[in-house]
Amino acid sequence: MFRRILVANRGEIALRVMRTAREMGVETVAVYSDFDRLALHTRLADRAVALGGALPSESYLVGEKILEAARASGAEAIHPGYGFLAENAAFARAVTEAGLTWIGPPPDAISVMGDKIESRRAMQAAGVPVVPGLVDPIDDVDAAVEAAGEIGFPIALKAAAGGGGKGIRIVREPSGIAVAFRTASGEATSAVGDGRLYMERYVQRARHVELQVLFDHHGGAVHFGERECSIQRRHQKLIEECPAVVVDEGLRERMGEVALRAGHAVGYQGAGTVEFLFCEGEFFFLEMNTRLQVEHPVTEMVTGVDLVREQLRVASGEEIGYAQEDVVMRGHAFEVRVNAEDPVSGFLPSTGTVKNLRLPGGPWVRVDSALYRGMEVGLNYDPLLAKIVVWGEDRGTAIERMRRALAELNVGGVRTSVPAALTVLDQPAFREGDFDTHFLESLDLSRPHGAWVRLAAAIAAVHRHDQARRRALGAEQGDRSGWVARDRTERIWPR
Amino acid sequence: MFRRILVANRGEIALRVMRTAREMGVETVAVYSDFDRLALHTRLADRAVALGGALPSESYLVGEKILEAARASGAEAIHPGYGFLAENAAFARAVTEAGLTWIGPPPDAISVMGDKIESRRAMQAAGVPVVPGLVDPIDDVDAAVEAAGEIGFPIALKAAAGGGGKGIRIVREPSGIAVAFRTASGEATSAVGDGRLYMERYVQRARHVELQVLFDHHGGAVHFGERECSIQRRHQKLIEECPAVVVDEGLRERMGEVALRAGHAVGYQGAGTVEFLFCEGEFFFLEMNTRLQVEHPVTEMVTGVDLVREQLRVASGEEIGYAQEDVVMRGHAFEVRVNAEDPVSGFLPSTGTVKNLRLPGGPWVRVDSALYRGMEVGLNYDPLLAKIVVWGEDRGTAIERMRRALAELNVGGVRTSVPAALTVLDQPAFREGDFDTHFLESLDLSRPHGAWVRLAAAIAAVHRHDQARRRALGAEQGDRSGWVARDRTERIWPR
Amino acid sequence: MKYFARIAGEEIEVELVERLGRLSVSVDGEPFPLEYEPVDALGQVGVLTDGLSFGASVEGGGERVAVTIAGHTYHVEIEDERERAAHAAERRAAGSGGTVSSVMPGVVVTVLVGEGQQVEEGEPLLILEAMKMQNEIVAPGPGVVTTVHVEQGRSVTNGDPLVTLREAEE
Amino acid sequence: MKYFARIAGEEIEVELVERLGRLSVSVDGEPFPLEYEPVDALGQVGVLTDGLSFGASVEGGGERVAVTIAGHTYHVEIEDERERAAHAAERRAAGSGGTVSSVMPGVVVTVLVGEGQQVEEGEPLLILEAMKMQNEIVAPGPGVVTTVHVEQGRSVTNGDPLVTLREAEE
Repeated sequence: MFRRILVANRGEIALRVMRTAREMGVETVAVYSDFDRLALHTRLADRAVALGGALPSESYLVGEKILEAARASGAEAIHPGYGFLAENAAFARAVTEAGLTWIGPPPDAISVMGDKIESRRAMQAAGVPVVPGLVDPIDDVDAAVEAAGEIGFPIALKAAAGGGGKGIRIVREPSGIAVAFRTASGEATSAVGDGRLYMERYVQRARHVELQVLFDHHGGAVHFGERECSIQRRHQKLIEECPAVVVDEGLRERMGEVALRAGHAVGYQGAGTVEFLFCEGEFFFLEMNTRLQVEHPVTEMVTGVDLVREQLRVASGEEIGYAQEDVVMRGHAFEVRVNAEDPVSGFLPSTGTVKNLRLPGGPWVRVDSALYRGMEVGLNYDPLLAKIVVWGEDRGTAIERMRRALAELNVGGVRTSVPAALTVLDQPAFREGDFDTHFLESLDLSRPHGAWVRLAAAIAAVHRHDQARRRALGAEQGDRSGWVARDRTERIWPR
Repeated sequence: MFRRILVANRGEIALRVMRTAREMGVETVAVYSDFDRLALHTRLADRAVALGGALPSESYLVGEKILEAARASGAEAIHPGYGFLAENAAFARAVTEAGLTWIGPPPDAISVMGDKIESRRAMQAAGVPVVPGLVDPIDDVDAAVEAAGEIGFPIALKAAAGGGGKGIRIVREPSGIAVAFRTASGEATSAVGDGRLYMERYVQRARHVELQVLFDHHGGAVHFGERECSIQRRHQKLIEECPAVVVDEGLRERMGEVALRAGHAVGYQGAGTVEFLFCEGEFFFLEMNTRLQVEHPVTEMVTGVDLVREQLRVASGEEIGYAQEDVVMRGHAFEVRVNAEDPVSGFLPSTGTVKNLRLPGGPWVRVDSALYRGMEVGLNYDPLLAKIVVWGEDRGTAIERMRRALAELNVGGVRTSVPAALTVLDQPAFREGDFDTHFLESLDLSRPHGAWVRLAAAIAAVHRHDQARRRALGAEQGDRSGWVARDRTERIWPR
Repeated sequence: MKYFARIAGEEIEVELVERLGRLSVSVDGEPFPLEYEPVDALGQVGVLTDGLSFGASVEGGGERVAVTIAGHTYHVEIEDERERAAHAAERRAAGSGGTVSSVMPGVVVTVLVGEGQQVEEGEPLLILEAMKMQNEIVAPGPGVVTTVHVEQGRSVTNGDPLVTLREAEE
Repeated sequence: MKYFARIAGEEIEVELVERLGRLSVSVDGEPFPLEYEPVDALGQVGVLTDGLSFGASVEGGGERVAVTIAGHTYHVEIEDERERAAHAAERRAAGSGGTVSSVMPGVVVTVLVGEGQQVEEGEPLLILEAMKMQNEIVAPGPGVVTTVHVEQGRSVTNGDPLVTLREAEE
């Protein structure tokens, strides 16, 4: 096992990786941008190396700085987390060439799976079902309009080199192709310098079901069952669960077998996720994420397996050491992403300083969070602030537990996606398992769904009154207000 | 199932019960003393009723006030938590007589098990092994000295009517009997008005192993395996785990069978714990706790069963509904109690205001806590502030996870038992499972066991310097200091 | 003191009367029993109303206050009587302007219209990138562009004016 | 500025020199690289020393500071040069008194000795109840009771004098 690893990431995922490493007796090195010098991942690492720069493009995205930090700190391996350089084959190659271990799949597997077209070809060759559509990328508007006629609407446009939902557009009729192409191609160009778009049939009422897989360096491979991630908007997931309502044991076995075949086809090593579009018992390969997923904790809660530990073990050359039948799923888990965005106004990004913070706790509630009091939430980094994960003996229990946990959460100073998640959890259709990837977009989130509008108004008024009174009294009155608003009639015992 | 229940307790256990109730769709009513009007259990309940009074004896211990609060708030049942009125048979009876449901065992079972002598007689009759000793209570010093000769030293003195470790003394030689009797009897008299003491042989190198049991109202009963609670001082537990190192499957089956026999012998209903002294494969009945235990979460983490849910189900008349073989244990769990006491000076109680708070998180870490920023920790209530619970696939993983979690915890403003727990977790003997109930007392906790004494001194000096500088600048400088101490030479990238 | 709160379009009137150190609260003219006490200086408050208990949080100040109750956040625009009067006067003075403002912080990727250009309702005015997503900002109604307040590459924040339109001449 | 820190009996000298807005730290005469920055006003601090990183917390002020590093709390008694000099003078003035003080807050349950009484080392002086546990307070050495500062039922807090002894005459 490694003596010391560098985690080339920030936020909750950097912390997540460090926690397991520490538990394994592996020292951790954090890297940080100037913006993150007081971030939790910086403070809770064993060592920390400044990268300089405030923007990701000046820090976490600069491979040479990461490699230099690894050298300076004596790290033997690099864990990339997700995002940033996690799916950058050139960086993975550079890590290996620097004599370090890359805690991730081989660069060639990243390359193939990172290209929509190449991966589609490889999967078709391996007998993995794919969605009907064109294999070649679209160059311009006219080509797109022509191709569209052949595939039939609705059609999905995706950046050939992009990932993570950026640059994706769904076009429902021929007249929409032009605008969609311009914006999607523009996004792709500005994000990765490649404006080519990939076109495929958009599967209606589809559900997003993905398989967690793990391959060691000795030919061994297991899967850890599926996750369902259909609660999403613009391909950004909000709520994930394990297992999926629509997958039974027989189907899980079949999907697992196909997922492992997909990995073997590209010589995969390490942990990865094979995403499928699922529709009425059929499933189509969507893409393979060649890294740890944001939503990996729901799999961990249900299988009892620490996926980061497995990543480190496999990367250091260990065999998986257990068989598929040793992976036992128990109960049901949900994850809700706490993003800095405002569901009331279409999930616009929200910025601010986190002044007030109350995290949920109690039985079977897991909080993977990088939040701290005083944290600044800016525009330049991923909006994911925290993940609330719950486990329950069955799906219904887990839903109620998540509602309870979210009701305990307060993140003051920035707007979050939590009210949207609560609204989803309240929907009878969701509770019955009847939903698809458009479910979230179909909800009206523009109004508050809570039941306490008049109370909120009263609290806001008393708060303003309280503030005004304090200003009048001048300066600090200690931590707590000396003033209490009361109009209580039903106290049964005199104070 | 109940529509609304009242939780006759405070602190982490009140919150624990409310969380499950809320998840079951059962409304919760909190009661609170004046001291607790801003406590988390008050704020996170659906309803709250003031009891008045600052002391427990004016509030949580006053049965009539609790019953009146239940009536006023329309609660149908009362959950007592642990401590306070949880093992008060007269109160349990009064609850039933008021037409409410008591979420606990029948009053007669509480009475028998609450009396050391009666319970010992009942257990002997039922064929449950007990520790050799006298059956009758001791009246005065002379009687004690005489009885001691017959039993042989070392001898344990315990209050006949007391519980929870109060009023217990271990006497190792005849000359110690007199002083021990005076103080123990005095404590018992002041606590419960009954100074009679019970004497028994003190089992050497004993381990504390207890069985979690559950009985429904229809003759059904299961056990949930054992917990080991040998890491204790003056019979106050500090670290608990599930399962116990010394218990294998065969022994678990035997102990479970004996524990269920113990419950059946007193007509038990609801959840309870049968405590055993364990010594070299033998085990002796110690006492039965007729309530939920502080350490119940370790059992929950390993069995996946929500014990509070089971309490509510059984109390509302439901059958257990599953068999002993359906209870499956998986992995290993630890609990560490975060008490307001200072291990450096012999666990003296510590008081103060909690100004700074950082709770641990991440995979398989459960925090059952009533802590909040601004909370006052006084002398009049139980010193238990929070419980940190972890699960791991095996004991070694769970130990490392607990060390990691405790390293993340900060409770500023009051001293806590956490450094003592960390010291225990560091001991090779503990890690190998080689310990007994004297293990904690055998450690020298009077010096800090951390490795960063010089760093701590440097931080304290810079902190004072920083404070002085702020005072000199006057008033508020915003949340964060504008001043940073630096003497960094090894930054690899210019800022 | 009267406060006028607006939550998602709904207007709620709250009246506070301080008497003998206690505060009586009315909401839309009806008595509203409320016990309110800050727990810390950071936003946590304890609230009791009619036997119901809430561990709420309240943040912000001035005319924008956010209240979180059981996981749901209520964004409250709130004016006291004096502020309300002042704002009414401002609105009368301003007339019916037609400025499209940014509702999020971001960077202008492309400006799609020029001054003097006639636009239809829903026509894209510019593309704004925020959090790496591109968003089309469209005309709220038909009109003629009188001013473009931004250029490509410009960073904008919440409330910054982007494009001013005047009503199209029929 | 020099600070004298005492942690569990160990004395550590810390010297801080401010130069050009930076702080140079020496511990026991050796340079100690330290980057220190408060995260919030509540006690969380970020600390870097020699490449090592710590999410520490620091609380208290004046001469008693508690520092928590990786779960271990260091209770630091700390004096600056001026305070150290003042305390030395106090100690010289006070002579060698023999007062047993309370080390915890509690209530006196029983006083077991009277003034003028001769006591042996380890002999119980009184019983103090704290957190519902009774604790015997014993004589630190042989002596004669000169003053009993408390009576039964009296509440005491940390540092309150309980009993004063003078050395037994041989």
